[in-house]
Order: sequence, then structure tokens, then C-alpha cells
Amino acid sequence: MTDITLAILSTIGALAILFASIGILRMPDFYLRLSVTVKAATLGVGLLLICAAMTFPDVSVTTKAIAIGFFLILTAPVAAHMIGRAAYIQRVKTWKGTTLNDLEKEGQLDCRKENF
Amino acid sequence: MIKQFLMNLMLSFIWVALTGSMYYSNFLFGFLLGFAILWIMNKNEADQRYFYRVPKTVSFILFFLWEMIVANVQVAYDVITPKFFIKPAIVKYPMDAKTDLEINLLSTFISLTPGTLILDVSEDKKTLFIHVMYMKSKEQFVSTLKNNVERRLLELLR
Amino acid sequence: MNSTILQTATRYLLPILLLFSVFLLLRGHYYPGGGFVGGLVASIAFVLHSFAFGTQNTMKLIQYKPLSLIPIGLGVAAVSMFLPTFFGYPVMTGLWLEEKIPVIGMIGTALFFDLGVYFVVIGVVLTILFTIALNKEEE
Amino acid sequence: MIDNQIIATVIVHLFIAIVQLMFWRKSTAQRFLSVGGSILALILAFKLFFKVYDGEILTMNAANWKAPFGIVFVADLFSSTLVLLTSIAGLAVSIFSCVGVGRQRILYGYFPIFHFLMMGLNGAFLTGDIFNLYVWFEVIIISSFVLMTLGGRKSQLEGAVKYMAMNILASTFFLTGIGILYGISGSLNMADLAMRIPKIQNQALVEITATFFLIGFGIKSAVFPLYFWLPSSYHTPPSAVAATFGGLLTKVGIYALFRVFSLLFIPNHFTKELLVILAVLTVLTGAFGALIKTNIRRLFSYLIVCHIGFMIGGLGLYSKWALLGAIFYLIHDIMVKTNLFLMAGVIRQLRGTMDMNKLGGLYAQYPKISLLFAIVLFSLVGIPPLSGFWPKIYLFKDAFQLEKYAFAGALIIGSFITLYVIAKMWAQVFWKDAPQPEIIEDKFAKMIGYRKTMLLLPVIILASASLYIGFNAEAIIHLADRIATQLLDTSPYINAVLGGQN
Amino acid sequence: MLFTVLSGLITSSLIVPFGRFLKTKWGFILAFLPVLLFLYFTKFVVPIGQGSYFVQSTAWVPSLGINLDFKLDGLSLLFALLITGIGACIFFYANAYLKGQKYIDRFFGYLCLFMSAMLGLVLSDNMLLLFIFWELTSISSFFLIGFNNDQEDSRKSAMTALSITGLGGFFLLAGFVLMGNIAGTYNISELVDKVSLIQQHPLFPLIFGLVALGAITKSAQFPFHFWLPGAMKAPTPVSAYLHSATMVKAGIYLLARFSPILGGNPIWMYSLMIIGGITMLYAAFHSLFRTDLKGVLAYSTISALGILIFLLGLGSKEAVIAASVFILVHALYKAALFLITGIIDHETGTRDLTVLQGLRKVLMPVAIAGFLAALSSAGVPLTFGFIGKDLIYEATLHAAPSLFLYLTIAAVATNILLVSAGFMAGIKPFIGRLPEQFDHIHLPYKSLWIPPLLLAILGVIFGCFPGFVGDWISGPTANSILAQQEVFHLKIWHGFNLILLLSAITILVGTLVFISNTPSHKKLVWIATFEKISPANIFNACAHEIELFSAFFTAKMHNGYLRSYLLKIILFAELLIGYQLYLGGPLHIKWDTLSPVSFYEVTTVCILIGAIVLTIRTSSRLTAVVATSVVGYAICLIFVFYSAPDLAMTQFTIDTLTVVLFVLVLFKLPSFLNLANRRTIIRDAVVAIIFGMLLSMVALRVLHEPTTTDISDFYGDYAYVLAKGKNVVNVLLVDFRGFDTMFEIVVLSIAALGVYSLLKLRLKSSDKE
Amino acid sequence: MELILVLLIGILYAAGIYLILRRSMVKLLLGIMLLGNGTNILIFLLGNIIKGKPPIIDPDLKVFTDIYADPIPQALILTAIVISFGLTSFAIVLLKRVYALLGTDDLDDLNTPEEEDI
Amino acid sequence: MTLTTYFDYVILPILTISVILAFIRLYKGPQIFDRVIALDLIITIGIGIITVYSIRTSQEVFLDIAMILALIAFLGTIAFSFYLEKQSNDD
Ligand code: NA
Ligand code: NA
Repeated sequence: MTDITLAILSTIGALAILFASIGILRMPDFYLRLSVTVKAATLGVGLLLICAAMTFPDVSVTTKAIAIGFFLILTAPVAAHMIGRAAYIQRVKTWKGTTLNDLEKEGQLDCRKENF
Repeated sequence: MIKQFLMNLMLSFIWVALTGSMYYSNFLFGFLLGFAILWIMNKNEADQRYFYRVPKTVSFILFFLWEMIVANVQVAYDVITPKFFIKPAIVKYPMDAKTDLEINLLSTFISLTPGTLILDVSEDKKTLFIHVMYMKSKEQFVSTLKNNVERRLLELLR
Repeated sequence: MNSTILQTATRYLLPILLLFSVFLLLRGHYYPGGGFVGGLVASIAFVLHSFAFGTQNTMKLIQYKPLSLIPIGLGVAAVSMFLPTFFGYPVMTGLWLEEKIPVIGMIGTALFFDLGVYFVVIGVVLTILFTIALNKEEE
Repeated sequence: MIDNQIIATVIVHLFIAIVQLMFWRKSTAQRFLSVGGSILALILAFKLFFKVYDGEILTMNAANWKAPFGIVFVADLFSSTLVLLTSIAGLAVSIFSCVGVGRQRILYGYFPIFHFLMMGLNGAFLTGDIFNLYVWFEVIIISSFVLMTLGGRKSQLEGAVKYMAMNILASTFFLTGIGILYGISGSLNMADLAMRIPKIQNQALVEITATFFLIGFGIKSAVFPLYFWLPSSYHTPPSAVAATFGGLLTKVGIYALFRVFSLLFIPNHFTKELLVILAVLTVLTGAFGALIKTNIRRLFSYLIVCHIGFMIGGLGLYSKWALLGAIFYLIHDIMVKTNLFLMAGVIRQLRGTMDMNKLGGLYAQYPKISLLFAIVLFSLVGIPPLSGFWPKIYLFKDAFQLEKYAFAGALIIGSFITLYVIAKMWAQVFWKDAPQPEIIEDKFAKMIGYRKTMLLLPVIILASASLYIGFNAEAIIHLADRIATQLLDTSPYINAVLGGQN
Repeated sequence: MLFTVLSGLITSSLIVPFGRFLKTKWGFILAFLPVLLFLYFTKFVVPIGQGSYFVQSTAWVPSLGINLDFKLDGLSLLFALLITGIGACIFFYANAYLKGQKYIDRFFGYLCLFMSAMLGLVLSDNMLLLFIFWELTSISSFFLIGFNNDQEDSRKSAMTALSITGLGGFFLLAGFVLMGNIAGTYNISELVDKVSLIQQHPLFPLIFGLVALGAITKSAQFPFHFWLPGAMKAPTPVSAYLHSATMVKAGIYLLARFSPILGGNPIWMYSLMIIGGITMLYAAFHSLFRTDLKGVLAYSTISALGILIFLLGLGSKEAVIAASVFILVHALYKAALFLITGIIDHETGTRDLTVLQGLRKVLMPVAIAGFLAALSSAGVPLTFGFIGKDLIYEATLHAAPSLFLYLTIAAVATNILLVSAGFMAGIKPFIGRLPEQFDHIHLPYKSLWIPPLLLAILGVIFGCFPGFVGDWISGPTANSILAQQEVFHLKIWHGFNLILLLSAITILVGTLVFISNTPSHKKLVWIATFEKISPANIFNACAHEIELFSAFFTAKMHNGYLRSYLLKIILFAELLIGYQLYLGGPLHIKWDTLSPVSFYEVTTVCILIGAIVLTIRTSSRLTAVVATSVVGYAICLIFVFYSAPDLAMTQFTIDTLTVVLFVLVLFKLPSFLNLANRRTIIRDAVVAIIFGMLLSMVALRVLHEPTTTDISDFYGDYAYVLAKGKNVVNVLLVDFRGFDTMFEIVVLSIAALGVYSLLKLRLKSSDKE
Repeated sequence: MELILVLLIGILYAAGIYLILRRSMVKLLLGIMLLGNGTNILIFLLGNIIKGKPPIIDPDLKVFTDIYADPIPQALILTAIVISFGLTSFAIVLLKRVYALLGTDDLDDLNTPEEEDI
Repeated sequence: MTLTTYFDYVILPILTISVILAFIRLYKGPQIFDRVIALDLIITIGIGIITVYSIRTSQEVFLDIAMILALIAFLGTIAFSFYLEKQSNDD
């Protein structure tokens, strides 16, 4: 029973990761690539971590796996946001099919204060 | 509310200590047991928020996971099939979230859902700029986000 | 980089990373970790903070110049290296307390040594990075 | 015999540096600490030296782990002598630095780094573990990088980039060598390695390993096709720094070569030939370079290269007398080269330049200082009976005995060109009238008395050491003889380290 | 004897603190030092004349065989007497000559140093000790020649003199050491017993060559003679002392001293005779064209030295006694002539022979001295020079039948020219009409003119009583040179014979040459046109070529481009490693010892390689950084696979930090330019690939070696039991090998300090150095 | 598998050497880093490499009962990594300073004629 | 088929293929932004691989590495963003 659960979970996880990779390779513009990868990969790794938590009987491993997942969820969106923002500030080109662009109209990012 | 949560935690630890087996399932069971006990004991108290929130949190997490899976499948399909169904857009989204924590949680949830990504927060912290992969209309997207995600989240937090 | 999201995330990550670094430091003798990695993680915590809030603010947060951590760390390590000579042992000999202490485990000079390493690493990394960052601001 | 005293000098320098770091930005305190600490280190070095003089080899098992398992420190006569010489040179530089190094540099960590460097040198001489030697080398090079760039002048940085690139490359070779050595022997302790290496089946592999060490240390000691970093950089830092470098840094390379090629890889015919050829080319290269340089520090830099050849040649001959000569030369060279650069620093204080074309008139204006410098210069040249003279006889002796006439020729050419360039320098710097007396910027004349003393005292100390070496050559020969004997017969070393297990 | 040497050394070092004393009127007291030494040495004349000798030995550097071995025999005594005797004259003379000179203290310092060095040289009975004094004479003469150091000419001459004699010195040292190696001793007296050992050694020609080089450079023999005329830049007392009477004779002394050891064979004979012969003729001829008094004397000195070398080369009994006498003859008259020149220079302010005449009217005693000295130099009967010349002719006439004619002709020709030169220096300035410009001249201090007069008169006295000199001085000298005991009795009169005839011809023709040869600048210019092929010019050209080559070589090797240095180092390494690998024999891969390949590892390595390629190929710095960090992360993964969690952690954190660092720094840098052309790229790629291949091969070889794990097993066994830790790597880091860690954090700290100072420290101009 | 690592070592060294022969100082630094990595892998490989057995004693035991990876190369590499981090960071900052002062990262430009100010 | 072989022959290959795909993106770029997110993805997948490897070898210590990766990997991305945000138009 555990084995089958493990197999299923890990397969889904691995596939999610695979899709993320295919996505990053195939998607036509930077934003789409970013959009695709972060979550799918996080999900995939999360599932694999659940597998790990189930394999090792110790509480310590379980907590560790949970912690890793938690850290990923905490950091991945932040990273995605930061790089996405940088790309936007640098006016990285969007795909030709992008329908609406609210940010461009605002043009507010140029007057940002540098503080690092 | 925090007091109750701590109490609940303590109860689950005691349960673990009593049973002597330190497995997470056992801990979870202790937690649920403690929750039930606390709920029953506090039935007459004025402040019932804790007992609403725990189920709500659980349901939000389940909802979020569901959303994530659905969106992932959608993206996955799009990624592996030759044709793209995507309709990307960058949308300005007026937030109701005010504190930093609220904004952060909101954006984390938005970002973790496939198909959406926070690009920026406005200086005045009132607007989010979201990159959307599948957008039929802006209004629909904004209202869905508002009702399904932001409202639920804020309910939990406030 | 005035990102609310990064700043908020950092507020949570900073204590987590610091906690984690202490964890790594203390367990080093039994599991992967130790002074180096611990120190590196701790310094990364502050580096992250400086990315989010600006180096000046991070400097305010840690109050002392990171440079002053270096002699402290070196001192701790050197003293724990040198201590055994007072007991007639060669330099660097591990001295251990008889009793185990909960959580940390055995207390010995090696642990203090690792602590010194930890401080030095934090001091070094932060000195390097913050000096560069502040230098850039001046330019 | 377990003895913490072996690494006492290391510990002293370490603690001085740490305490100085605690006195960050307190320049006077740092000066006092530095000189006091250096004196203490010198006393300890003397104690150690006299302890091992009679041939006893002291060891200290760091962390109380017996020999091949922990890091062992070994004080034989060779290492103790070098520790002593380093301490003497270190004290001189320390005193000189109090006045010779600007306040700004002191405020930004000159002294702690200087003491770290001293510590590194002492450690490198004393360690009996090959990887630990690598760590000491890294301590040395990083502190030398910092000292070299301290102040951040353009020429300093330019020199430092080259210096750094080549020294890191040297470390890479060294570390690669260590990796291979560990792979073939499974040990890092040098005495243990000395036991294991002869038993390795594939001796060709041992030779390959030796090559890595040869190249790594060869770069450090500025041997012929590997010397480029030295003339690229030694003329750039403050004189106190250049003195430390000039006197001691290449010598660590030499020390390591001597140690490794006497203990681990006994040179075979090919290696000996190779070393001698390299020595000849090194001597010639240095001599040619020295011939055309007009900046005195560049000139000295090339002379360093030139004289490295003498020592490498001694190693290449690998006979007792040749080793004796090389070690005597090493002893002499540390004192003299350090002093040369200090002298260059004084000249700069006197004239504001180190360009021979712009210098002049020192003999007329400062006859006694000139005389003092003359002692240094003569010692360098090896005007008999000063210190540089004696070792050459031994080198000549065995160059002829072993029929390495090319090396004998190189000795003659190298000695002659040294004589020539120093005479030329004397004529230009001391005899000639200053070409533009009106623009001379004589800081020295304006100094108050004790500052003048602080500048000249180190030169006097080192010059006296040179004179002692020259006139009491018998004692130094005895010393070098004992060292050469210990190098050639390593069993006492191995026994001392491994506790007679074999 | 040691004290005689030391006295000068000590005096010279005492002059450093007490030099001011010499500037007072009591300065002449110093001259009593050589006087006392002279008196001391005269004490030995009688016993040594009776055939005994004196040795003294004090241990100095016994392990090297260098001891303070001194030996006083005939040869040493002659030189010792010359050094101290003429030294005394010079000291008195110089005291007056340099009166009021600013640096008189230094002068006497050098002079004392020189005197004792010279004494040491002639008294040493140990080759290396002799060499030490030999070098000291070179050095002290360097200072004396360059005494007027504000003049470029002086400095240059000093340099030339030092270069030539210094180079010779190193050859001499080599020769001595070689001889010591063969004979097993450096003691000269002991060497005499090992003549056959030395002379039959295959390296004997080399030994002789090295020693002879030392001697002929010092004694200014052709083609190394040119430093001596240059050395005339020194104050005249110096010229008189060093460059006529003493130092230049050190080479002669050396050959004389070593003739029992190295002499008596054709190599010795022919080479010395040829060198001496050429020198004596060449220099004597050149002396004709000089207009500078000192120039005339310099060339005639070289010629005289040539004669001495020639005689020593000849090596017969007659030749040796001739040499012994001629050394003394020459020293007496040449020193006198130099001192006279000094007086003339001092009083008239010129040494130009075209101007100087009639000085007898104002400087009568000087004129007498000059006249006597000139006669002695010409070998007029009743002067000591006559005896000397006689003996020279006797020697040449007694040479081997096939040679004697040529030798005699050469000797006569040389002597004719020397007669003219002697007259030119000693007589020409005093005869004729006194020019008006010299009217005001008065006779100088007694201490200026008495010494030359004394020396000149001594020449006459010795000429009148040659027997005494022969018995007590020259005879013992010759005996030392010949290593035998024989009585040489010198006589004024040998009767009418061929020798007397030759002497007469010499004087006559010489006088004619003197009369017909008026010194003129035109001739000087004419002879100077041959300068191009003169040894001096050839030497200068060689030196120049060497400098050019040095510049070329240094610039070629050390061209300022880091990549070229690195390339040279790498090529050298490849050569060595490649050769050693080649010696190691062919390489076999032992497949069975290798572990199976797994898919994920291969992928990791592939990515690693891809990242490396990207690092190399990209033109964007940031991409390069990204790619390098991929390399790091992939390695981190390899560490995970192969059970190194601590390593993986550290590698990962440090890589991340490095990225941060790079990013912070790269902020303002421009992107890479493609700065290399195709050829360079290909060259570098080939070099790099070869290096990589070599390393791979080395690694593979090592991999096939059996591993020893006793030490790591020890760590595994005791990590917990004794060191109380279960993570063995960490235990290694903080305990077993804690020292590494301690100093590794020092490295880190220094790096941080360095970064801090590099970025913060900005020197103010007042803080330079 | 060792063969692949051997190959990798060669490639790392080759790439490092190639990069340090470039004119750009950034490339020089990257080259140095690659060389360092190559050396580390070399040390690692030449010890006893074993998969999946970190040299950490089991919590319940006092000594190893199973085979385990050689801890010595790991400790050495750890030291080496940290040291090269120190060197690299200093070098990076040096690069920055050189660039600020000379306006170039072209190593061929580091040849200003002799300067007197020290 | 046991779980171990399943991990060895299915999961790990999928993950490594994913890494390769991500690396292709990194290699191709075209922009530095793409490279940075590819790097981020590679590290994330790395966490996955380490997790699986840890299950495979039953060595929970490897999870510690995964933990460190999860905690600090994003710092690199942040640094790049920081740089890219400010940089003027090169790369
Ligand atoms: Na550790
Ligand atoms: Na092996």
C-alpha cells in the first residue's frame, strides 16, 4: 500500500518537474517560462518530499521534509517575483500574443529609488 | 486565539508523551483530539474564532491544492501538446490586502498557482501587477481572484 | 530594491535562517553541518536582509561592524585551541566535559572551536559583501 | 618528545594579530604590540633553536593524535634555523614598519596582516604535514596579496594581479600534487610519506607527483621559467612589505623544495640534472634582468631571482657540500635581501625616489648611512669575507667535483654581474651628485631623532647579522653542515615523528 | 704577521669614528703606521736572506680549510717591504698632497684598507685567504679610483677597473677551488708537494687558465690592460701606490707564488710569454703617443708588468732573478715618477706634456728626483735599473735556442721604448725654457718632494750596491719563486759582453727616440683612430652587446603580459609532466576495478561539461557567472552522490555566495570583448587540452594504484570513541586536523581584511610609503 | 564511473587553463575557480569514493560497521573550498578595484610604465 | 519491480532528463533572465534529485543538503534580479 502510494506520488512529482522543464524550454517568452516553472517544480519537489517523509519512519525526517517544502513555498515565489520584476523593468519583450499590458501604461517603475 | 492554539499544541504533545510513539500520525491524532476537547470545553465562551478558523484554514489549503493541481494539469497539457492555448496578459489588480503579511501571503498564493505570477507591487501597496497565462477577460479574472482567493485569505487573517 | 514581497519574506526568513544556522553549528559533530556551513547560512541570512532593506539597515540591525566579529571569532577559536596547553596537553587537544548536555550533546573545546569558526565566517562574509555594497553606494 | 614550545612563535604571532585586530584603528597600540611581539617571538625562536641545535628533533602532535593521524609539527635544525631567521627579519621589519609604513596603511590592518604572514612563514617551516603545509602556504599568499595591495595604488594593483594569478596557479599545482600523493600513499604526514613512498610499486608515478611539487614550489621560489611574478610585483608595495617578501617569501619555496626533495622524493638523475639546468638558467635570467634595471627595487628583484639559482643549483647537485653551501646561502640571503629592501625604503625616505637616474649624492650627504649600506651591499655581492662569499666556495667545490661546469660558470657570471650591478648602483646612487638637487624631497632630514633610529636600527640589526654570518662563518658552516646532514639522512626525522615505529 | 694585516684594517675602521683627526695638522702621524710595519719587516731580512722562513697559523674557518695561514719568505718579504716602504712614502706624500681635501679621512681609510689587504695578500699561505685579500684590494682600489666620485670619468674608470679585476677574481676563485678539490688542501705550502697531482690532472689547463686569468686581469695584461690607464683618474698618490708599485703587481705575485705549483710546463711558458710579450710591446709602443704624463706612466707600467709576466713565463733561473730584481727596480723608479707627476700636477695644475717644460728652475729637488728615476728606468749604469735590464737580457739570451733571438729582440725593443717613456716622464718636464704661466710656482712642502727623491736616490744606491740587494732581497725572492735554495749574487759589472752592448744600444736608441718624439696632441688623435679595434673598445662593445641582449632577453621573457607568463609556466609543466608520463610507460585501463556507470551521474557530468563550454564560449560576463555556478552546483551533486554531504553543503553555500559577490562586483563592467585572434585561440586551446589530457592520464594512473586506508580507518574507529563525534569529516575538521581549520579561518579573515582595506583605504599623498 | 570523473577532471583543468590564458580578468577569475574545482574533484576521486555511505557513524553505533566514504579527502576539499573562497573573493574585489582605477578588465593593459608613487 | 528499481529506472531518469531540458534553456538563453530562471529550476530539480537519492540510499542526511538548497538557493536569483534590475543595456 505504502509502496503504491509512494510510486504514484513520486511519479506525479517527477512528471510535474518534467513538465516544468519542458515548459521552460518550449514557452515562447520569459514571463511564460517563469510562470510555468516555479509552481510546477515546487509542486513536484513537494510531492517527492512527501515520499521521503513517508519512507523514513522518523519524525525528524518528516519534519525535515515538511520544513523543506515550507521553505520552498516561502522562497520560490519571492524569487520568481524578483526576477520577473527585474525583467519587466528591463523591458524584456513579451510574446506577441500578450493581450493586455497594464504595467506598461503605468510606467511607474522608472522612478524607483535605488537603495542597496 | 493564540492561547487556544498553544493549548491545543500542548494537548497533542501530552498525547504523544502518553502514547509514547512519536509519529506524525499520532501527533495529528492528538491534535485533532485536543481540538475536539477544546471545542467542547469552550462552547460557552464568547470568542469562538479559533474553532472557525482551523476548519477554514484546512479548507483553504485544500482549495489551494486543488487549484494548483487543476492549473498544473492545464499548463502541463499546454506544455506537452504542440499548440499553445495561452493568452498571456499583465493585469493591474487592486488589492484589499493592507498589511505586509497579507500582501505577502496573497502574492505567494497567486504566484504558486500556475498561470499567474506577481510581477510587482505598486509603491502605495494598493495594486498588484499580475502576469496571467490564460485570460479570457480582465474583469472576470479580477473578480475570480478577489472572491476565491483574496477574500478567503483575508477572512482567515482578520 | 524596494520590494514589499521580498521585505516581508525576509522578515520571516531571517529568523528561520539564523535558527537553522545555529542548528547546523550545534549538530556538526554528529551530522553534516558545523561551524562553516552554519556561519555561511547565518551570513546569508544577513545578506538577504541587506538585499531586501539595504545594507545600511542591515548594519543597523546587527549594530556592530561585521569586521569586529573576526577577532572575536578568531579569539574564541584560538583560545579553545590553546586552552589544552594549560592542562599539559598539546595544542588543539580535545577537552570534553564528562556530562552530556541535553540538545547540544557533549560540550568540549571542539564545540567552542566550531563556534569560533562560525563567528569568523559570519564576520568574513559580511565584511566582504557589505564593504562592497557600501562602497557601491558611495560611488 | 612532545613540546608545545615548537609552535610558540606561531602562537605568538597569531595572538598578536588577533589582539591587534581588537585594537583596530589604534595605530600606536599596534606598533607597540608588533615590536613587543616580534621581540618575544625572537626570544622564543632562539630558545627553540638552541634546543634543537645539538641534533635533537622535537615534535608536537597537534590535538594529541600520534603521528600519521594528526598534524605533527617538527622542529629539526633546518626549520628552527629558518624560524630564527624569520624572527630576526620579522623584528627588523616590524621596527622599520613603525615609521616606514604610513599611518593610513596601519589603520587598515597592516600590522595584523604582517603578523599573520609571519605566523604563516613560521608554520610553514615547522609543519610536518603536507596538507598543513598547503594551508600555511595559503596563509602566506593571502596575506602577501593583502600586503601587496594595501594602499591600492595603481602599480600595486597591477603587480598584485600578476602576483596573484601566478601564485594561485602554484597553489593549484601544489594541491594537485597533494591529491595525487594521497591517492598513491594514503597518508599526508611527511615522515610517514617518506616511509611509504619507497614502497610504492609504480615509482614512475612518484616521479610525476614530484613534478607537481617541483612546479608548484618552483613558482613560489621563482625558478627560471616560473619566476615571472617576482619582477612583476616586488617593486610595487611599501618597502617594509617588499623587505618581508624579498627576504622571506621565495625562501619558503626554497625551503619547501629542499624539504620535499630531501624527505619525500630523493632526486634521481633526471631531477638533479633538471634542477641544475634550471639553476643555471635562473642565475642567468636574474643576472640579465639586473643588468638593465634602473629602479633599485627592480634591480633587487632580479637579483633575488639570480641568487635563487644558486640555492636551486645546490639542491640539484645534491651532495653534502652543495647542500651545505645552498643552506648557508639561504641563511645569508634571508638577512641580506630583507635588508636590501629596507635600505631601498630608507633611500626613498632620503630622496623620494628609487630610480637610479634620479638618485645621487648620498655618500656626500650621509657618509655614515652610506657606509652602513655598503656593508649590506658588499655582503650581498659576497665580497670576502662577508656573508655571501662562503657559500659560493662550497657551491664551486661541488660544481667542480660533480663536473657541473655550466653551474660553475653560472656561479661566476651570477657573482660577477651582482658585483657589477651593485658597483654601478653604488656609483649612481651614492657617488654621483644628485642630478636635480632642487627637487629632492628629503623626508628623513626632517624626522625627529627616534624616528630616524627606527628606520636605521633594523638595517643595523640585519647588517650586524650579516657581518656575524660573514666573520663567524665557521659557526654558520657548522650549522649548515648539521642541517645538510639532517637533510641527507632522514631517519632521525622519521624516527622522531613516528616515534621509532619502524 | 696577523697583527700587521689587522693593524691596517683596524686603523681603517677607526677612521670611521675618528676621521676628523686626519684633517688636523697632526694627520701625518698616520704615516707612521707603514713606517713601523716597514721596520718590523726589515727585521726579517737577515733571517730570510739566510734561507729560513716564518709561518703563523690561526684557525678561522677550519671546516672550509680557510685559516689565517701566513708565511713570510723571500717573495712575501720583498712585497711586504715594498708595500710598507713605498706605503710610508705615499702616506706622507698624500698627507701633504691632499691637505685641505674635504674627504681626506675617507681617503686614508681606503688607503689603510688597501695596504692591509695587500699585505694580507702577499703573506697568505692559504689560497682562499689570499683570494679574500685579493678581492679586498679590488674593492679598496675601486673606492680609491673613484675617489673623486662627483666626476663621471672617475666613476666610470672605477667601474671598469672593478669589472675587469672583479671578473678575474671570480675566475681565480674558481681556479683555487678546483685546485683545492684536486689537491685536497688550500694551503699553498702544502700544494707545492702536490705539483705532480695537479699538473697531471686532466683539468690542469682549466686550472691554469682560471688562475692566469685572475693574474693577468689584475696585472693589466693585454687584452685586459685598458683599465689601468683609466685608473689614473685616481689621485696621484693612489696611482703611485696601487697602479705602479703594489696592486698591479699582485698578479705578478700570484704567478710568482704559483710558479712552483703550476709552472714548468709548456702551457704555462707559452701562454705567459705570449701574453707578456704582446703586452710589453703593445704598451711600450702606446706610451709614445701619450701627452698626459700619467698616461705615459700608465702605459710604461703596463709594459713593465708585461716584462715581468714574460719573465715569469720564461721561468728559467735567470728569468726569475731578473723578475725579482725588476719588481723592485720598477717599483722604485715608477713610484718616484708618479709622485713627481703628482707634484707637477699639484703645482702647475696640468699634466700635459706639450705644455710642461723648464720646471727645474722652480722645482729643483723634484727635478733631481725625476732625473735619477728616469735614469734608473732607462737602465743607465750605476742605477738599479741597469742591473735589472742586464738581468732581463741575460734571461732572454739564455732562453732556448729556437727562441732566444725573438725574445731578445722583443725585450730590446720594449726597453728602448721604455727608456723614451721614462725620460718623457722624468726629464722632459724639467728641461727647456720655463713658460711664463709657471713663474709663480714655489717648491711645495718637504713631505711632498722628499718621498720621490728618497725613492729615486734609493734606486741609485741599490744600483751602486747590487750585491747587497741580491743577497738579501732579490735572491731570497727568486729562491721562493723557484722553490730552491741558491745564492744569487748581483754585480755591477759583468765585463764587456753582448748584454752590455744591448744595454748601450737600448739607452742610445731610446734617447734618440725621446729626442725625436715630441709629444703632440695630433699623434694622440692619430693613435686614437685605432681605438676602434682596441681591446678596450671591443670590451665595451661586448659589454654593450651583453646589455642589449639582456634587455632583449628580459623584455622577451618578462614582457608584461600575464597570459604569456602563464603560458610559459603551463608549457613548462606540460613538458615535464608529459616527459614523466612517457617514462612511466603505456597506460592500461583496468576495467574491472571501476564502478558501474549510472544514468544520473552521466547526466550530471554532461551538464557540467555543457556549463564549462558555456563558460568558455559566452561573450556575456553574467552568463559566464551563471554557467560557472552551474559547474559548482553540479559538483555539489557529485559530492552528494559520492557520500560527501558536508562538502555538498559547503560547496553549495559558497557557490551561492560567490555568485552574489560576482553580481555585486560585475555591476559596472563592460561585456567581454573578443580580444584574441583565431591563432591565439587555437594555440591556447591546444595547450589547455594537452594539459587536461595529461592531468586525466595522471589521475587514471593513480586510480589504478592500490589504495591504503589505514589512516582513514583509524579515523573511523576513533572518531566517536576518542574524539566524541560521529560526523567523521567534522571531527577531522575540528579535532584530528583542527590545525588546518584554525588557519583556514585565518585565511578567510585575512581575505576579509584585504577586501576591507582594498575598498576603503584611499591613501592621501602624505601617506605614501 | 571513475573514468567519467577522470575525463571531467581533464576537462575542468583544460577549461581552467584555457580561461586563465585569456585577456579578460573576469575570465582569469573564472579559470581559477574551474581549476580549483578540478583539483577538488581530483582529490576526491583519488581517495576512496563510495556511493551513498557518508562517513557519519550511525546514531546507535560507536564505530562504522559498514564501509564508508573516505573522510580525509572530504576534509581536505572542505578546507580547500573555503580557502579558495577567501582567495576568490579577494580576487573579485581586486578586479573591481583594478577596473575602477584603470577602466578596463583587459589584463594586457596592466602595464603602466614605472611609477614612483608607492 | 521494487520501489528501488522504480526510483532508479523511472523517477531518477525523468528528473535527470528534466535537468537536461532546463540546462538546454540555460545554454540557449537567449537572455540572461532565461538563464537565471533555468538555473533556479535546475537547483529546484536538484532538490528533488537529492530527495530521491536520499530515499534510494536510505540516508536521511542528504535531506539536510536539500534543506540548505531550499533555503538559500533563491539568494542567487535575488542577486541576479538585483543586478539585472539596475544594469544598463548590456548583456
Ligand atoms: Na561539518
Ligand atoms: Na586510489
